[in-house]
Amino acid sequence: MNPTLLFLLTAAGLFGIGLYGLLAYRHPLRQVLAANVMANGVFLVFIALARRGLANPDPVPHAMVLTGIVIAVSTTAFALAIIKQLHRTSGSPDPASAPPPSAAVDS
Amino acid sequence: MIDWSSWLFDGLLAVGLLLLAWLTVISADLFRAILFFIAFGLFMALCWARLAAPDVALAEAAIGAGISGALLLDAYRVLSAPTLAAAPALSRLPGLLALLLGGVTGALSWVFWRLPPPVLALDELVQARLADSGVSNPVTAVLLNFRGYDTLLEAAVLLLPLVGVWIINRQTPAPLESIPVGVTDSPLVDTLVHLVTPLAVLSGAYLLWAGAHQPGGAFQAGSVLAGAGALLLLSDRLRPTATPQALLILGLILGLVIFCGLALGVMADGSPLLRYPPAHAGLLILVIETALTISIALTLLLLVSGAAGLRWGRRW
Amino acid sequence: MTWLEFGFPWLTTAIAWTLIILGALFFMAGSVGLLRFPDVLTRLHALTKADNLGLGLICLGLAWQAGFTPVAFKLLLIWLLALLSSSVSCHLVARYVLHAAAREQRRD
Amino acid sequence: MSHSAFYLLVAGFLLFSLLLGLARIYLGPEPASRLLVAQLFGTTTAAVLVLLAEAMSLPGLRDVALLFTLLAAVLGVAFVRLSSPGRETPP
Repeated sequence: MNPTLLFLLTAAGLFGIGLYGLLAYRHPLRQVLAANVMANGVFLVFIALARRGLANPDPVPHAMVLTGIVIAVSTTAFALAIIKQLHRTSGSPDPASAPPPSAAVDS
Repeated sequence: MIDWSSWLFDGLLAVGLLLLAWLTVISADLFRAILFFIAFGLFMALCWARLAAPDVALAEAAIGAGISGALLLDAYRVLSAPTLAAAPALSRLPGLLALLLGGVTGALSWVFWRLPPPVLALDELVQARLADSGVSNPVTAVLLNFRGYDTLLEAAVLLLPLVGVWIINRQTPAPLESIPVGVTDSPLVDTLVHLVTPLAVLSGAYLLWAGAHQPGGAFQAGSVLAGAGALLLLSDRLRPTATPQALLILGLILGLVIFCGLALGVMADGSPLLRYPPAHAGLLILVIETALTISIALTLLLLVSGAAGLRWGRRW
Repeated sequence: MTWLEFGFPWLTTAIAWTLIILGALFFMAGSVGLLRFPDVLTRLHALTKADNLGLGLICLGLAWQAGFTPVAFKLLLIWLLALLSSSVSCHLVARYVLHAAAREQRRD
Repeated sequence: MSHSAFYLLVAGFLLFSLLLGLARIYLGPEPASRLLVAQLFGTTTAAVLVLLAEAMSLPGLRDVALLFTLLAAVLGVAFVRLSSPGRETPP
């Protein structure tokens, strides 16, 4: 057991927890949060491996995660915009429980 | 001795991360889940700090403190209705699902346990060529020189969610407009805005400039500026508009345009795409990063506002 | 590095560590207050005061050790910024609570 | 005890007090009480970062703490502006 392994195991745990949240709950905002937890697990793998057995941490994974974080927050914003719009038009953020727009469409 | 105390710290960090992630996922109350997630983000920033990744920690700190909180709370405001309080599990067999995913986690853990030692140390490659990159912060060298393709494409990818939000919100009135300033109309908030805005611009510029030789760079600087912009939006100094302004569009694509222009421009010398001449690399990187900072900051700010454009609101 | 170090090198460390430990205890006090106090306003009061004092003491301890350097200046700046943002947040949350209570009363 | 070990120890203690305070998000009962924890996080995180900067000799972490405290108020302002119950203007 070394610190890298500790953080790698934590990352595996985060990934599992996020995946559980993504599959077990149907509220989309909750799923967005869960997907973000998963993404952070993946980021953690990168950063933990970057430090493995090196004097200086490896900058390549750092650069990838750095941009990854910014991209992740912007895709989250996109997902939230979809959820909000869904809620405004159907009155519920859950596509399955929303009333159909009209009977004709709902065949 | 150092071993013992670092184990204590790392252990608490790991336990805290897992605990917060779990609470985020299972909290029945949505507001609670959001707060747990914000706390989780802050713990993540501590984790990057602990793993000696200050560049990543800077971005996470700026985004976690300034942007994701505002985004999630705004979503909660729109969605908040008592019916959302309880979120039942979708699966009829949550136990089975948990078991299955426990298996996934276990398999991943086993893989990490048996991971062979690294064959190729990219770190050595980077250090060997760092002198040619024009900067001395290895992360900036990787982002803007060694793996410039990636960053160029990411600058483009960053615009896609914004276009998506524009399309979705086309028929919706600009969101923040409808919320009264209400309780936040306070002289203390004015003071905050007056102090934080110039300091954020200053630290953005500092991060941009210092990114060449110490932690910092376009992504971090852009996140800080966007965080300060979110404060301006929330305090009504900036107001969302339904149509974008020409200047704003220019700012949004400035990073991409200059990046592409310089990437292609170096080909005039006969060198391949994106390979900067070492003599001028430092200057070229600074120019690209400045443009990228403006674009990233505006993109994130518009994503927070959910609007197409921005105009000045209440007087300073 | 500080002037005290001439005679007593251990004294600098002792003072710095004392300050840092005191600061950490204030943080703990803030957390306990947040947990134990009965309503929002008392919790707000415990948290904001104790934590800022804690951060101030920790910054002071570290700055003492750093001596008269840019590092000490940066630590001071961090503390001042923390004071600014937490006093504004505290003020806003308190106002929010009071307005919510007033609205509640009018409804009754 | 070396300096680094001491700083890490104190930082660990702060993490512990942070995890204690978390219970308030769970207990609530009103949103404002829950939000207080976010504030607790802001200040404590800054302190931990400053200590880590010293313990790991990474001066860049002090900049992270600076950014944190600079933007810590945004969350508070966002909460109060965005979660005013009802849409009416306060008295």
